[in-house]
Amino acid sequence: MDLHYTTAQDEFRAEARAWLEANVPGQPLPSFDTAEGFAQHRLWERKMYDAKWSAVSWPVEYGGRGADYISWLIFEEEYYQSGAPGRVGQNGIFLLGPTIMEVGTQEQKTAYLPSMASGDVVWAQAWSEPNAGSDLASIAATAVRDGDEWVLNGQKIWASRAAWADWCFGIFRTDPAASRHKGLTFFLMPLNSPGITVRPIAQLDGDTGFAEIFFDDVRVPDANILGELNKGWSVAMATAGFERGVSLRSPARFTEAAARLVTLWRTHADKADTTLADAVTDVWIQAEGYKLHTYMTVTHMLDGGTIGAEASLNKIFWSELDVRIHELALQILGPEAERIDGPFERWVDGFLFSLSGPIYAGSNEIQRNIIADRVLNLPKGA
Amino acid sequence: MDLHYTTAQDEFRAEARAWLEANVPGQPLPSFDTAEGFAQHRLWERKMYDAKWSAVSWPVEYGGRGADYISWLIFEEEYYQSGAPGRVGQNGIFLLGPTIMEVGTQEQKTAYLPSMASGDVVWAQAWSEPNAGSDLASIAATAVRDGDEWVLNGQKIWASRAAWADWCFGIFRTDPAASRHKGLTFFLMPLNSPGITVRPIAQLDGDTGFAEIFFDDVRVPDANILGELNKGWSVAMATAGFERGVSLRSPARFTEAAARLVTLWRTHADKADTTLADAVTDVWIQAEGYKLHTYMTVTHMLDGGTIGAEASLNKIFWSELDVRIHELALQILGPEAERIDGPFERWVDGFLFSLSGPIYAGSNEIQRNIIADRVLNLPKGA
Amino acid sequence: MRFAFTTEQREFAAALRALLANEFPASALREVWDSGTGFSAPLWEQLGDMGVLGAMMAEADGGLGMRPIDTVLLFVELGRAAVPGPIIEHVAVAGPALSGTPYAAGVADGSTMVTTALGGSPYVAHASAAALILNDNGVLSGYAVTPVEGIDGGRLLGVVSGGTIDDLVFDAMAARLRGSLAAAAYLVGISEHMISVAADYARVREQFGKPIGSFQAVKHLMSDALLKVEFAKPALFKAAWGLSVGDGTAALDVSMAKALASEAAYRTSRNTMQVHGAIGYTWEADLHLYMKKAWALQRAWGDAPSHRRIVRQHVLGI
Amino acid sequence: MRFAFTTEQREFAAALRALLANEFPASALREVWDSGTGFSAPLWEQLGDMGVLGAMMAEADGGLGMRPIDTVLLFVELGRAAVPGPIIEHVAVAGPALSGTPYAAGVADGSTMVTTALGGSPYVAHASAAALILNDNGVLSGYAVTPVEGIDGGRLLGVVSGGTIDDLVFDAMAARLRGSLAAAAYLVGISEHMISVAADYARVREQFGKPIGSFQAVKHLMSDALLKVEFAKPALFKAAWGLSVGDGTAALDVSMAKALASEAAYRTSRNTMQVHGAIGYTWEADLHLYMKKAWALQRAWGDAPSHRRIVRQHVLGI
Repeated sequence: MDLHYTTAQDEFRAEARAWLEANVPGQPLPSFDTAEGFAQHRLWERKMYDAKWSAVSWPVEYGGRGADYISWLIFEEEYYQSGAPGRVGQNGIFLLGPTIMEVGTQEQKTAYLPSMASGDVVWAQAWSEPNAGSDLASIAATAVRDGDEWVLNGQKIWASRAAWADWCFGIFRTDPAASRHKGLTFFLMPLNSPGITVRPIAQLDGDTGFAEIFFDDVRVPDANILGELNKGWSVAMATAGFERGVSLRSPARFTEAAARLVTLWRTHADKADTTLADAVTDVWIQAEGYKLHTYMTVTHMLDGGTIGAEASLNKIFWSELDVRIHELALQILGPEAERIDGPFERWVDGFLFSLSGPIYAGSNEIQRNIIADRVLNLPKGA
Repeated sequence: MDLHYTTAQDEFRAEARAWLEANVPGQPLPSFDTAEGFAQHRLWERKMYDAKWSAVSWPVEYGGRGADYISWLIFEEEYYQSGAPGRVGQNGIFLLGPTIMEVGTQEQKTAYLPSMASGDVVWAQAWSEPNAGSDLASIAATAVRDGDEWVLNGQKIWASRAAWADWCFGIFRTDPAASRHKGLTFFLMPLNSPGITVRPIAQLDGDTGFAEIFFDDVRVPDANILGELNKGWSVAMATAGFERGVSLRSPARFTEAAARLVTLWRTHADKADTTLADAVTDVWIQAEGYKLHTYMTVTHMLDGGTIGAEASLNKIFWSELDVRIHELALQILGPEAERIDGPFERWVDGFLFSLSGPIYAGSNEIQRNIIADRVLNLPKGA
Repeated sequence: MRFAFTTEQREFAAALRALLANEFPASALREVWDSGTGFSAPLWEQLGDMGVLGAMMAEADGGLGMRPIDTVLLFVELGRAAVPGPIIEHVAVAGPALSGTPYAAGVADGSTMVTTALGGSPYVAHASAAALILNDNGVLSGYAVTPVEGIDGGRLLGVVSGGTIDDLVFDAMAARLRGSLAAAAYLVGISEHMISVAADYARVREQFGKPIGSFQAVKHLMSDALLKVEFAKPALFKAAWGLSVGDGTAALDVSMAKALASEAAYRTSRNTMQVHGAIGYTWEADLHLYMKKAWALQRAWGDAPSHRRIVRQHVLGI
Repeated sequence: MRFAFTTEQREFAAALRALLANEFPASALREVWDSGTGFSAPLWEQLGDMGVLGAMMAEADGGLGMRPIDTVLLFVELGRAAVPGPIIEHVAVAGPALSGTPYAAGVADGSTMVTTALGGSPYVAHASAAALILNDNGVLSGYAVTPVEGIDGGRLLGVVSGGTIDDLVFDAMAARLRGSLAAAAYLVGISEHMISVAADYARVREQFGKPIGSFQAVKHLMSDALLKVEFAKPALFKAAWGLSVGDGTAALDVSMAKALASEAAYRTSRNTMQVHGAIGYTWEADLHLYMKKAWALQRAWGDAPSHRRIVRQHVLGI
């Protein structure tokens, strides 16, 4: 074990920090869940791509730097510390991209990855359906073969970024005879395909961060299937694994938030109240613990290991930590916490967003079941 | 609403306090889960009975004072404040007694109540079986009619006080054709009946507070059935209702423990640590809240109301409060909390005992199901 | 010792509950949010007609001369419907303070809407809706309001400037206690509503071929919320009684009530949102109209930690 | 940056785990409790033969010259078996402090059993089992022990009097850090064992016609315990590394590790006992042998609140 960074890693960190300091917008961009903000965030993705920072862990040929997970974590730490904009390309770069590299054809890699890294094509994810939320396996949307094309019908919901994204990915039932996890196939398609209707859904803060997508005889060529026919579930689970595991919520996000909370405590809290101080200290410890846990996990992956159901432990941990960090911030803010357009807007927005954490990417109740069933080998529930 | 006590209630309180001050043993008695302690606690019950304090809420003819619930709560407050011994007669006086008064025959009332109130007959409860714990309805012990007698066979477990008690009560399957809650009958029997074997079980503190009871062709007369034949479940639930509700854990127990915790905090805690002070304050508030909740419940019952599934709310609340009070005490004690025979023995014993609270009288998990199903009318689980 | 409400007290609350159920469903509350006015003029008028707005003012002023114990159940009902506008400020706080003043008649019938600025907040809630602001110095009128965006569309915030102050001597401490008590009652009402909405949803929403309410994880989220609310109520009612009869520990009891109610409301908002899943995170679902009111009021009139510190001072002396 | 153990480190721990699984099942631990000696002489000898007892002493003393990072997994395994006696005190605390002293050889091979009195407790753990006590002044021998009853039959407590002190200058702060770290590791091991015992029980125990492990309430009690333990481990391992290389934040990391491990062990004891139901409240069930060790060690070498205050001082400066 050696927790010192190598010289190369230190140099990589310095390079990332220098570029970010020189290029991060002075003013925060408008929310990427607004039309204007989305456009500005797309430009930011392009700017990062031009400097090869948009997908550092990707191979060079697709616009990355071939950086290993450790370097990726270092970049993420610098990224969050710099106050850089949120990643509107996240669904693609962190979730779909790695999946395409794992199971995609060479044609698909060439076709989708560079435009994904550059932000020219922003991807929306379309997992859930009105009756397939926690119970994702009860997918009802169908894809029927017609010549060398597929005809898609059905409805997806909670599709993040879909309001303004260019393409989307999701799973559809291609074998009507099969049930549950079987007979599903993973499709990629442009959101402007004839027959697709997108209805944005306003979330807790009023912005439209996700949407419903209606498929009405949408025609998609065979080539847009990712992975094998009728094997969509395992492809989707690989993607979901990335989501719950290290890639969606790098620890830097929480160590940075914990550091901001400490600053807020210094400037606004009653120092005689050790109850609050201990609570702030506790979340700081939790954030450190999550960071260390992630470094341990990625070392394991660098050694050729994989993460399975353990990813559910991460998802519960970071989502509950995020809520706790923001609860404490609002407690410190007191009456200011009721105002959402003021100097503390980021904390109030962050609180509202944090409440989605225990729900999306599989509710924490489902994650606890997964841990019990697959890590502790308890008998499946009725 | 009038939360002032009446003059009569104040006088009753003064009378109880005076008697307790004059009669409570100066030294704490040995645990009633030891042979010696059991005998001494029985004598204490007798002493209270002679002064008509052992069952204040019972009718005068059975040894009580016909006091209403309010007066009973007042007595309990004085009782716990006085540091008087635990009630070895509790199973009878607070659980079985009220049930006998509700559904028993006149003969049964005359036969069982006075000796119960006097401590001459101490009762053990025999609800659970090895395979009927949380799932109490899966009772397997049987009673078969033979002339005007019944022949009991089977095994009961977690029978509190059974190690040294005189009689026990429990439910047995009298209709083998019926299943679950049906076909059960509530029996009363002496523990020295031929065919009964009692095997004491050592609990967390090493004392034998409960036992297994083996029934091997135990003959019990018809007259020892409480309530109707095959209606034992509803009789048992009435008893359990008393247990979870007001009678088993009167709030005085927790307000007294919270007051002792405050004293411990004053004498042993670091006053600069508001974290601890706030936690102590919080349990003090919880204890007050439980007391007020009980006064409200009791007024409701005096108005002719009943308590049903709401009793489950009480059971969860007091059992979790009791654990929390003792956790904080041990935290304050620090290294002293590791010693179990020292000046703080009561706190350590109390901690161990408090851990049984979330388990017995129906685990808190079961109670939460009951609340969801019967108070919130959520659909029954699979 | 009698810990129960009178028939009259219960019946008045039941009548108010019936009125609000008919006249002010979630759709009406949503209209208020969309209107940007922060209150409902027709509802305000109906509450005036019912006597609610002047309930705690002297009969000589056109009020009902009610005490906190007579009105605490009314605030539970007002909370259940998340009634927007300065209902706590006008009815529980300013009303009694303005009894016997020239403002009394207008306040009692509701024709003059009053809010208050007695808290430590830089923002005044309902300032734009109200005609008068009761602050520690007296009655402020003719003021200007610079609006800021608050989280609750039924509780508009603003920074107040200018205006003329009409000096008034009143018991500001007692006024704050009435405000904290009314807010605690209101929070209990919102909490009961959120629980009932989530229970309804859990009965009909199906996953894995069963209503989600049949899963223990959901049952326990719901039970835990109910537990918090049920054990906040007795402390709330005792505090209302204490304020009414001038009981010695009334201030302490109000702090206990507000601490317990604030925590119960927040826990209920979290658990009921979790039961809703993604739909609970949307603007379209009605739940957020009630959650956001709960989040605002859990801090208004003193949050749980500050009220617990008041109890701590009494119990531990620090 | 490489956050993983070496093959040697993992293999030594695996060998110890195998030894303890074979030689020291719960029945053997129960015998130690019944014997009233507070440790197992045969096991102590086997641990000596394996090199564990002198693992952290210089090779010149007959030790293995191992650092905390080389032994932290050993303490996890010692905790998994709840090995009784002064294993933390002897191996992690006294051993390194006594390297190069006349005591070294006997301590390294275990023929001289040492415990420590460096904490703030009026009681010395393992004093009656050990021949020597390392305290802040040096090495105490020939002392008298007045036993007091402790909660853990594998950790006998006593009040020590008399004896002769052999003055010794050593880094007591470093010794305490090694003790806190070893205790944290031991607590992680106990926790993993309690989880595995409860999971086994939940697989076989049936109620309502199903294994109780199939109920969400039980699944979530188990998952919550595992969550605490899994996120205590990385902090534990980092602290072990930091102490080994003299990293600047090592003391802070040890406090984080002990705070997280203490809380994880207590939560695990509560949740696994709840999963057991009434059987978990008995003396007959083995669970209590491990729970009580966890309750003792969660406070020994500093409880979670005191270690969190150390972190607080670093993070917030108060």
